[in-house]
Amino acid sequence: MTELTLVQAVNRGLFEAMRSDPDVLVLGEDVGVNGGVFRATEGLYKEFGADRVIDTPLSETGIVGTAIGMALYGLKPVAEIQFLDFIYPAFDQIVSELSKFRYRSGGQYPCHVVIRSPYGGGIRGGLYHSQSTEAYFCHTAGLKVVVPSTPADAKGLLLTAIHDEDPVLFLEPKRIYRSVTGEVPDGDGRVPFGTARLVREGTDVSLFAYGAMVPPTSEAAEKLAGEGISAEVIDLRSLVPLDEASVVASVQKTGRAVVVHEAARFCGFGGEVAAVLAEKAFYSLKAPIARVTGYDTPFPYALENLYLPNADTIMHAARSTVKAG
Amino acid sequence: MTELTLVQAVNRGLFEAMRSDPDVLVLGEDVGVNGGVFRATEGLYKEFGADRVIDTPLSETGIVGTAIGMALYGLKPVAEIQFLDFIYPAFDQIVSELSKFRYRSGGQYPCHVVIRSPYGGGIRGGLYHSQSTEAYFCHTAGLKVVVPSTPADAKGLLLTAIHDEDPVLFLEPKRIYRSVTGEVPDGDGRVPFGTARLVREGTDVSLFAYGAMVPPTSEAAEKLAGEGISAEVIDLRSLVPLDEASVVASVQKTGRAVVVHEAARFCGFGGEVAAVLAEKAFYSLKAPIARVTGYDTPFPYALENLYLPNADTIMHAARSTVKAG
Amino acid sequence: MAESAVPSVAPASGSDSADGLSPQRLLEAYRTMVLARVTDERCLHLQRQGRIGFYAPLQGQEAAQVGAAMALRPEDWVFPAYREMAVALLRGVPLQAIIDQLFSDSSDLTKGRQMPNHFGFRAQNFVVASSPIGTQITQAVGAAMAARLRGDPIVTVPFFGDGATSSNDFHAGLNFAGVFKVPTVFFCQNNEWAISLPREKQTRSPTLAEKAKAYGFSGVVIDGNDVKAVYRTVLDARRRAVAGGGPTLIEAQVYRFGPHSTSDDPHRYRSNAELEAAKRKDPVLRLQRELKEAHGLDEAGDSKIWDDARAQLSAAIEVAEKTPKVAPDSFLDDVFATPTPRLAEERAAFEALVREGVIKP
Amino acid sequence: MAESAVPSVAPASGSDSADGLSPQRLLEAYRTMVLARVTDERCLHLQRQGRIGFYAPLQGQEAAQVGAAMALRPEDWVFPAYREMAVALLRGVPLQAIIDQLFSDSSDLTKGRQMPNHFGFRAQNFVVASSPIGTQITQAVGAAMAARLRGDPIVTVPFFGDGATSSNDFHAGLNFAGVFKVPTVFFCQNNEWAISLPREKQTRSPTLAEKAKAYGFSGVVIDGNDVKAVYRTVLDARRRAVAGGGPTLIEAQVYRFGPHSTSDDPHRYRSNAELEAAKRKDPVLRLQRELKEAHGLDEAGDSKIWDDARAQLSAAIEVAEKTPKVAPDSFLDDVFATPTPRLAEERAAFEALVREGVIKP
Ligand SMILES: Cc1ncc(C[n+]2csc(CCOP(=O)(O)OP(=O)(O)O)c2C)c(N)n1
Ligand SMILES: Cc1ncc(C[n+]2csc(CCOP(=O)(O)OP(=O)(O)O)c2C)c(N)n1
Ligand SMILES: [Mg+2]
Ligand SMILES: [Mg+2]
Repeated sequence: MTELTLVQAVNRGLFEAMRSDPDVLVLGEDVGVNGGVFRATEGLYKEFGADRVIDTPLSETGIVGTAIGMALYGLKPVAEIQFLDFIYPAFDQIVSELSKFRYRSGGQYPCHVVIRSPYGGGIRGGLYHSQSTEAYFCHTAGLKVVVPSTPADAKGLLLTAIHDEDPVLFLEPKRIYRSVTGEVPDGDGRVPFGTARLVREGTDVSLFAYGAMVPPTSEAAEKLAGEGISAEVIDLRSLVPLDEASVVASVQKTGRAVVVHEAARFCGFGGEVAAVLAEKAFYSLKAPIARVTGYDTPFPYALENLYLPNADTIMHAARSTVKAG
Repeated sequence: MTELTLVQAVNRGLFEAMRSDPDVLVLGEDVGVNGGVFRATEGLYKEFGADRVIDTPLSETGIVGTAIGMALYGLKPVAEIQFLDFIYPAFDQIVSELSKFRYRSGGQYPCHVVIRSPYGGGIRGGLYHSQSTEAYFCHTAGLKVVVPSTPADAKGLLLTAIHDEDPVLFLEPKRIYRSVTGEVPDGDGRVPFGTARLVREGTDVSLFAYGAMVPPTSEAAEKLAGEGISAEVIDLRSLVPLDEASVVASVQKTGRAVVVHEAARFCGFGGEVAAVLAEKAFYSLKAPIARVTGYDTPFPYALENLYLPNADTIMHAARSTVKAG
Repeated sequence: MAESAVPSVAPASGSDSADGLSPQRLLEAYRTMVLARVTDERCLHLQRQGRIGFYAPLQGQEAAQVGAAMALRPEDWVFPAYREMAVALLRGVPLQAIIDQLFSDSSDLTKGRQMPNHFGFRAQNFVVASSPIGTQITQAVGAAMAARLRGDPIVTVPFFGDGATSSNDFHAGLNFAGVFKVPTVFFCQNNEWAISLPREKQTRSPTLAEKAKAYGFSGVVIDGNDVKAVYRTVLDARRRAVAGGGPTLIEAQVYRFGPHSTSDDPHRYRSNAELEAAKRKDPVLRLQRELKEAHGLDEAGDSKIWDDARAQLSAAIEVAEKTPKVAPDSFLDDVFATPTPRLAEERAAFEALVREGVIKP
Repeated sequence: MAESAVPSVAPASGSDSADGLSPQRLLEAYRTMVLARVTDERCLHLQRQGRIGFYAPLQGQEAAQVGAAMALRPEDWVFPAYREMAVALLRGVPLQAIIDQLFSDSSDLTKGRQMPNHFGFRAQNFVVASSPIGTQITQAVGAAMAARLRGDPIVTVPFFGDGATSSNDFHAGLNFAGVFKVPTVFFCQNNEWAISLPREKQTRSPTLAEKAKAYGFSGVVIDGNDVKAVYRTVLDARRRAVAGGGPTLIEAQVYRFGPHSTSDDPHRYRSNAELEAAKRKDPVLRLQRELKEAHGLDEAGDSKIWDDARAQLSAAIEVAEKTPKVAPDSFLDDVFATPTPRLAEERAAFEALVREGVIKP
């Protein structure tokens, strides 16, 4: 066990994967000599050289397109997209190609690329260094999407992603890259996909969150306990595949649900969670399902703290939900 | 009133807009000399010439990027994307630019582009001529998204789109381009955004659909009537802005809801509708909310008829919903 | 018969002196071109009869495809667009496999998932095609980087059209190839049209080949109706690439004789005169003439080649039409290596609907 | 004082004989460059002190920006990236407006929505910048097509960096410009770096300018430290464009003296020696030298220019720091021309949360 920040855990995961498997390589903008703009790839270039830690031209189309070609050939490329906000030039390759290769070839061409990308607000990044558009990717059949919120999950899910047989979008909550630290197992410590993480047990209401929304959600639960409300907190962490069983079971127990995410509400991931509950936990529900999310506006700069959910707004929603019905 | 097919109504709408406003122009692949691969722009080139009916090189990035520039300058460009499946090279321009211009400029630069695109399955088009990825765009704040299912709405919503002040994605259900005909008002006949269309009144269950799913949903309702089930059918048609009031009111009346769309289920538009209902019509709901949708796979070619919802699968879901609870 | 009309891939060097093709190999080339031509014509009919759902013909492009494919080795990777049937044949893909794909029967390697022409044949390193224009270009560059890293002395070859030069992936792919000096041979078949858009409206550069200069390497224009010129040029580019000399962009000038696809009506945008002029340079007839004039192919020998091709084709179609269709629930396979719980649930729901007679496959 | 240091846009032709700049206009150029330099340096400090949240400096690029801007007319449209402060100043944007944006105070025309440097000034036809690299390039081409259709004799000018030549929009934009012979002047400031990626790893073409040939028009390389050369070249390209001669790609070779942005540490990827060498060609000092040697600028006059700039800047900062912040609920404005019911509901919910003290602005 070592105490690491979240971004250090990502870095550690990359080192371990590259050391243990010569097929793993890293490519992206500023990932080599510079060690990544968030230092997630720090040190890799020195140890593995320019052939396996590739500084690419400024083209996300090229990064993901060539990563796909490498994967088809049998390598395990880990592509970095500098900010999730800049992934769109690669969207065609992700949506039309990466996610559909296995399917359209009748299983002849699996295509296993990991795309890592920092996402989310709270770093004074404005419209283009803050967005949380995971829903686009979750709606894309053939793609897995995971979001760690602890250092152990960061390394554990990353190693699972790199050794998975399918394409994975690995979203890193950059807001808590350095503010969250935690014990990380020294060995492999892989965390399986498709399992949610129970952060805190509770009986009155279920709070669902992921990524950088987990800390304020936990904080809210703690404070709610002081008010006599027992909130269960579940870190979804694996958005695709989603651990629906845990989500449903929690609400079958509590009867009340609040879904938290940074992304805009309309057609966001919270919609899917609500729909799953409205179908599969319907008879347990005692109150309307609440969503605490970003607003249906682009992501603002100066007022981001008003835009983003926080412990107070989460508590407020949880209280209303508990009082309702 | 004139009896037209849906694609003829689109064509008529384009003619009328271009005749009445010299700022309206059309651009895209094969839209000029060839009249569009579905003939939606037939005849425009002859009447308005190459300056206003622009055959572009094969680049959706270029089509939407230049359309944005035209709109900033004050024109009203109507860009055609040949199939919605091919919109992704323009995704960056749509998500990062078009939808955010007004906002990021503090209102200085409205950006009013209409993007027309045929979407959906049922034409033996396989993975890349069949997709319904409206949810990506609905989740993008700053963009309006509409989908007609009748010729009158096709023309009426298109004219509203062209004269709106904001960017609009206008999705055309190509499967019913020619199979659906109907009376179309000869004059302007604009249909306002944000209003759903009540297709059929009912009291036992609400069926929500849009685009090419409206005909099988109506058919299902008709047959259900024969079984003694009174189904209300609502054509959502304006996905953004959504007519939530009508959606909620219908379920407050019926107590039961089935949402139908072609797109994959996970994080699809049905999730948002279910979430709205689970929040705002919760106390009226008598049964789990059902979704009848495409599967969470890429869109298949040979077996598309098994993949797509149809009147039978919609009836089945409606019956289960009515029996439940 | 089938074997000779569909030659397996022979090593690109060796027997052919001074980078030329021996008469024997020219005859092989011709057999493949004839088979492609015959198949192409029949498929247009099959589509009209409703026996297949769609077709995109390659007539006019046979020499470019066969010439390029002959210069490659089995270990090389081909990244095709949707017109490269003759490349597949030359690389040893059985005609039956192609026909099975067009019919999406249960022998179709792509399992009925894709429209006709979107082939993928792993055994022949013929990567599965998609519809979005240009996407295979960056992928081919990535595969070449991977091959070099593994120490495999091969090239990757994306095939694409004139229209694809406007795509994002053309720009990114050629730029990465230049920067990383990648062993990729970019093979552009300029058939003068991108659906209804003529070449000169696609871009204002005088040739497509010269676009390579913008990426720091060179491009070459060749007559795509001349199978020998195509072969020599690709052989050359391949050799340079494998030796570490970097990529080449080849523009093979051809003409699309048929419609863009069976959904297209070329009379709306191009003249018959233009088509007739192009047909006077028909690559199949040109090679036929050469074989007759210089290499002793006689009428009877030639007729046999055409007849053999037709017979082989008819046999393949017959097999395809007798082959069962893909299994109804197969569209739920291959999304992931292992189905997620959600997909398992959807399969169960589908099966239940079938059992209850709601869905009637 | 303020007026002279921030000259309003003067017609590009006329007084300046033989496309040269009169001593008077050279002095104007110098004043703007000094103001930009002084502002730039101060802003790096302001960011370090936490008084602004971010900053992307332009030092080393002043002559390129000012030279280009002087050759344009007020009616022309500028499509900037995030470093074009000096262009804005030269076009008559008040320094106060720039500082207001950096502080996102309530006078900020972009209403605190964007990070510093992402300016937009409609009155000066300075289109609002975004972060994604290259997107302004196709937009500028579209605006030029629109202007031509309207009969307006203007040009559009996208500004972008060496890194942006790898973007999709560079490819599409230049291709459309070539095909439609659009009145756009593409102005690339090659400052040798795209964050940590050196120019030679961005693309293998010897110059960036020659990429224009791939699109059927011409490109020209200029010394971006020479304000007169930049001015002449842009004036020329502008004239040709307005006359229907089509687009030009200009590569102004400069050097980024500062970090990529305040989030960047250039010591990780480039040497001090390289920086020092570049600084010996400092465009501001170069013009200062010329004005002193050839146009009679004396020490006192020069000092006054620098002092005026500093004074003007301090005044603007003071105003900005006293200006109220943007209104708390303003982030809910301007999504659409008229709020949708959903947005109205979200505003009501926000206001309720504020009223109840849950959200504390
Ligand atoms: C990204 C994208 N946009 C549009 C289309 C529709 N489309 C299919 S083929 C084609 C023209 C392709 O022309 P070219 O590259 O010259 O190839 P050819 O068909 O001539 O072989 C177009 C526009 C597409 N498949 N992909
Ligand atoms: C599409 C996209 N990818 C990545 C980034 C992150 N990024 C910001 S600036 C930059 C480098 C830009 O280099 P260049 O075009 O030369 O402009 P310069 O910063 O040198 O002025 C990068 C990679 C971005 N903004 N947009
Ligand atoms: Mg072509
Ligand atoms: Mg640069």
